Amino acid sequence: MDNTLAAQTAETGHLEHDHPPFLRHHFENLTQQREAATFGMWLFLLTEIMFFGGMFCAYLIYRNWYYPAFVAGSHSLHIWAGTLNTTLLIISSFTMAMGVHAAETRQRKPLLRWMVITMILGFGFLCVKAYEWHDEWVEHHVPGLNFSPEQFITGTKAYPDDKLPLDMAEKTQVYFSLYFAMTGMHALHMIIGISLLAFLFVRARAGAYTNGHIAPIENFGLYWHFVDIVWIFLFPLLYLISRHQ
Amino acid sequence: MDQHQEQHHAHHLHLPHGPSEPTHTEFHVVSPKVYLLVGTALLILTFSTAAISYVDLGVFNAVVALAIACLKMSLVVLFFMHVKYSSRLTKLTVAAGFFTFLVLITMTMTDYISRAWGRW
Amino acid sequence: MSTILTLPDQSTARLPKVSYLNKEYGLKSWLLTGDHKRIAMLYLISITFFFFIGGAMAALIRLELLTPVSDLLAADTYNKVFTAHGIIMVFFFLVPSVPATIGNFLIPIMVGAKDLAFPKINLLSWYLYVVAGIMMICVLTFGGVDTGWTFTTPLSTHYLNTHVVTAGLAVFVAGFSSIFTGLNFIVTIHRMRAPGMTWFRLPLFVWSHYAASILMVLGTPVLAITLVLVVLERTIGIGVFDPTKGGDPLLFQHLFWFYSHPAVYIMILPGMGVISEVISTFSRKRVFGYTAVAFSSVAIAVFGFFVWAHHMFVMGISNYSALVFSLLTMLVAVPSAIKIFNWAATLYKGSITFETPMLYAFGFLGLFTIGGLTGVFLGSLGMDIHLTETYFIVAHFHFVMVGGMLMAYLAGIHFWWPKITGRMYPEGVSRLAAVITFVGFVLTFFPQFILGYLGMPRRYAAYPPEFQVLNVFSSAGASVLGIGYLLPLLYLTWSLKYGKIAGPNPWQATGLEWQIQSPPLTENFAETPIVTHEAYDYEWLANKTKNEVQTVG
Amino acid sequence: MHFISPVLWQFLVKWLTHFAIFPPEASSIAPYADALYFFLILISVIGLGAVAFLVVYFSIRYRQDMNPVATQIEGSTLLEATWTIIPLILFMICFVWGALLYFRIYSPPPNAMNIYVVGKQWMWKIEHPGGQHEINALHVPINRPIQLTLISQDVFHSFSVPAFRVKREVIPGRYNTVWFEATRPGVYHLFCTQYCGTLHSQMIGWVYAMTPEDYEAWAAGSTSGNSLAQNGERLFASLGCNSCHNDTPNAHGPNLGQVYGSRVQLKDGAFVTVDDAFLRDTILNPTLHEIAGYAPIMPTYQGQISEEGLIDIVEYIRQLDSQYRIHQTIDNSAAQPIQTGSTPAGTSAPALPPGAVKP
Repeated sequence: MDNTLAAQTAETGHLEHDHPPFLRHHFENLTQQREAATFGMWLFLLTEIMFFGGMFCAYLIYRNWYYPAFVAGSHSLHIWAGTLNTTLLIISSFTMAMGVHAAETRQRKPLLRWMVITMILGFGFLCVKAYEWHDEWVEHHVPGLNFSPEQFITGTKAYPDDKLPLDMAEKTQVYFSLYFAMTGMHALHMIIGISLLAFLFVRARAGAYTNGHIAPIENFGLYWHFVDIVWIFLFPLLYLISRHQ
Repeated sequence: MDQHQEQHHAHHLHLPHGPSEPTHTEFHVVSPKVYLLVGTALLILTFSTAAISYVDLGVFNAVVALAIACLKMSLVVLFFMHVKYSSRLTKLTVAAGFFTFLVLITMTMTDYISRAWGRW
Repeated sequence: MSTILTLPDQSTARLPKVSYLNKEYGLKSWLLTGDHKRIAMLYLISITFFFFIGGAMAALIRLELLTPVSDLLAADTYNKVFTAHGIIMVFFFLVPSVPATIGNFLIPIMVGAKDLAFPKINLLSWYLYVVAGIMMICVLTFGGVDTGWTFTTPLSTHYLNTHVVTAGLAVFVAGFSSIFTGLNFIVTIHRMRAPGMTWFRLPLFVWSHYAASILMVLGTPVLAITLVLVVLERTIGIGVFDPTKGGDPLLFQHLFWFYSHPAVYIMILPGMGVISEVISTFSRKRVFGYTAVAFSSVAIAVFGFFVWAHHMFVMGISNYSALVFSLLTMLVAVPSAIKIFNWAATLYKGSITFETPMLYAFGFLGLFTIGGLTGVFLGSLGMDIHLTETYFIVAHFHFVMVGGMLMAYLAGIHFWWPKITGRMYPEGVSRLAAVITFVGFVLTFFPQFILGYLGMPRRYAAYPPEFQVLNVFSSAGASVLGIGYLLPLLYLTWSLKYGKIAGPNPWQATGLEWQIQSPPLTENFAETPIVTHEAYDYEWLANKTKNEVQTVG
Repeated sequence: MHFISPVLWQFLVKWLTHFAIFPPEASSIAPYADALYFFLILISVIGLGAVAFLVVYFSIRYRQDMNPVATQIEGSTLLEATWTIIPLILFMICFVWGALLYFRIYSPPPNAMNIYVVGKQWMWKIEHPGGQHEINALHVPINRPIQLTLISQDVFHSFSVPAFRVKREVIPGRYNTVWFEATRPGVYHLFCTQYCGTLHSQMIGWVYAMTPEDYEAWAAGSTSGNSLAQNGERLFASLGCNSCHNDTPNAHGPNLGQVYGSRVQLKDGAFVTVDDAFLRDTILNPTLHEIAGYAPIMPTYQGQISEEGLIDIVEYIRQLDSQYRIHQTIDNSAAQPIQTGSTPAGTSAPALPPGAVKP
């Protein structure tokens, strides 16, 4: 370094910290590393907001246009499944938060326990979702593949009064297009989440995240909570449209 | 909290890590009690939003449903995601996300809403 | 002509023994590297590759348009060629051009960090780019795609039988590569600055990359979800944009342009950063109105999100909404004007020399001014009706993207070439290339403004014969332009081995990157620098040099 | 040149005879558009001139040979304000001027003659109310405002006549409109300017602007016999529309006489103006536009009528209040055995106020 700032370089910086193995070489210290990781995760969640935002925007427009179709479409979903899934996800968010807490307090066993519970709850969510999708397939509600507006013309089982004229019944396709796109993308995020969690679990069993290096667990927690938040909005928007009718 | 921040800075005073700006995170460990409380509140809100949807409130059904969803989101963001205890930068980041999302929605809606007004 | 170029004595000068280039050897050390400089080089190579593919497509387009009839290329081939040109140039060249190469190389050094915050994500970003690129090459190999780069529904979803899905997914993946670059930059600029490097000591290059990164992070996901919906609509037949199922095809336009308008700022802002550095260095003067230039970048980024519907003025959006978007479009033009005038004022009382980067920067100033002002034509509602979808718009965005961004990119490549490689490019031939590029560019694209006002529609394989003269001018210009782009490829490659040894600071520039060896060490700085001066502080540089001389003496 | 190369000479002659740098000004809008265009060019020349002057002057005056040592200048708030505010004012002028022009181009005068345009891959189908059908050609009289009602049958197209300085996207599922008034007889290009697939560049045609006399002669010579409204009337009857829309006291549907251009009240209380787009949409999506006072029993005709058929019906309903329509129907009714038993709405008693509740 022939022509550098060496003259002005701080004498500190390299001296006194004890280089834990997980401190990456380009960070000055752990605080900086952890701050960078958290901030990066938040920025990634920002992109996720906009990713789902495009679909929420479409939802808002079509709900205004085709309100009766959205009501009928919503009525054809199982509210018990939606509520159960919301409950599962919220509990899994809680268990994940507890997992992060366990990592923060460096307790390996509780961390592993909370991770397993979170994984099971997430898997339970996907099972319920799969059941619902199967149901919709049987009922011919999948746009493009086997859609038929029949049920919305004659009235659904739960809401026999939901009789739409043909043109509006056809518009339930828009509702179901958005339903499958939104829940599909959400489920994809859940699957990615569970896979990541499984990976983290293996590392955590070896004691990776209870030695003060909690950023991966913390960031995964942020991701998991974000996926929960998306569902918190999907639930009223898709399942709870005008249930009283 | 201020005190805590000071301690944090004092602790790292000898380490040069970027220019000092009031955006640095202090890492706050939230007590499990808070998580339990928040989780319970979220569950209660979930059941109540499902129940309220069976009550005819007119246009307010959608408003209430969204308000409850926003409340739930705030709880998750503030406590589960630690934003309440995070730096201003994190808060700003979250706000920027919602702001851009609102720009997308409102600016698109200017078109869709005013289309119904007719030509001029 | 006088020059500020100060090179070490060539008879004794050697490249540094250890640098990022020779610290490790072997393909693996490059393909698995975490070093932002090596990743920048990987990007540089892949981007150059795609630039010349896109350029070849442009050459085919111009050759076809030499005659009014569709003779060289059949109509469907022509459509595939201009689609490939658009997709490759936008998503595989312009969006990553300056940020992923020069930006990737320089941002950590400029803020005084050892690397970007997330080296692995940086590498992942390049791999995503490569995957997307391979998908795009596959699309081209197996028959192409003819949607136009805009993927307009319902044409793309229901009426074409080409590889729309693969092309859409390629753009989707490339989008994530861009998101990761932007995310890395934002975190690095916020969290990795060296002690003393306050926000207002950052070079303007960093500011403009910060603004562009915000757009990348917030805009790109909307494009991603839009393309996902297009793919789902095409494969399983959902009905979000399909008018026969009740969807609104205009919604696709809204969502697509919500990204694709900010995308032009993603493309141009980093270029503006390069221009700030180059003009300051070659006029030996701090950038006039630093804060104004810095904040105008941020203003462009913020306002950039409010103007997308000006791409849809004739499409049948509501007239009220058109008014709002036109007004906001006029507002976003102001920050660009501020920048232009500040750059011009930077020259005032400077001590100006005319090395190649400066020539490119002058080219940028002229062409970008024309590009920006013709943007006002298109933002002005009534005028847009006649001009949109014609060659006027083609000329406009080429003036901004090629005349602006590509000029800035070449300015940057030449300016930092000694830093990147440790060797100088040949000055004489590169000045010639800069002039050729400028002349070729004007000859290619200026006639297209006239063609546009005459009403020649874009994306036409055949056109009425009265447009031929101007098209011949344009094609002739394109061949000159082609030479202008091939020359740098040749002499820059030549200079890798035969260029003069540059030394750490051939331009006597003030940036942190010029205070370290060329090419830099893997960890950039031997010791974390402490910054005590503002950006473009030439007095600090002069004092420092004097001190060194004294110490050595 | 011709003794150097005859081929080159031939090209040169061909080029120069086909050369243009400015499109013909052939509509009443064109001068307004061109005025704005020249104003914008003026601003651009001033702006570019200012930048070029500064750059060139400074480059000469302050080149290193002349000025070896630069003077460091921080900046100047006053100057920043100057070059913020002056461009802002200029851009605002461009905005207001452009908006006024936009008003002019996209607000058809009420007395405009309506012509329907259907775009499909890759042709323009033009339907005149008098029953003249054209493909890739549009005959219009000069000095008369012409409104085009545009719709696409498949993908996005864009209807552009550069000589008239008008352009409008032709999109599927919705009517868009544009208008112009040709001022100079002649033949002008008609382009599709939105990329629409393989033969996009073949989706071109000609606009023939004719003197009113020539136009009359052309119209008389090219009619297919039945006007659009007459076709529409037949379609109206054969689809059974008149079983509800028949203006009898027990009618299930609103009377359609004089409905065009009126404001009707919808179920949700909103008022809408009945125009072509509204009529088309109510036929296809009646549930979206339930009229106050009527049971929502109208079936959808989605998939049963072509775009041309819809145009016929829309034109029929549009004509239902004019003298033209009444005379035509009476004249033709004898000659048209297809006419069904029930009274066509147009010939019946005066309509109730639109949206009013039937007793």
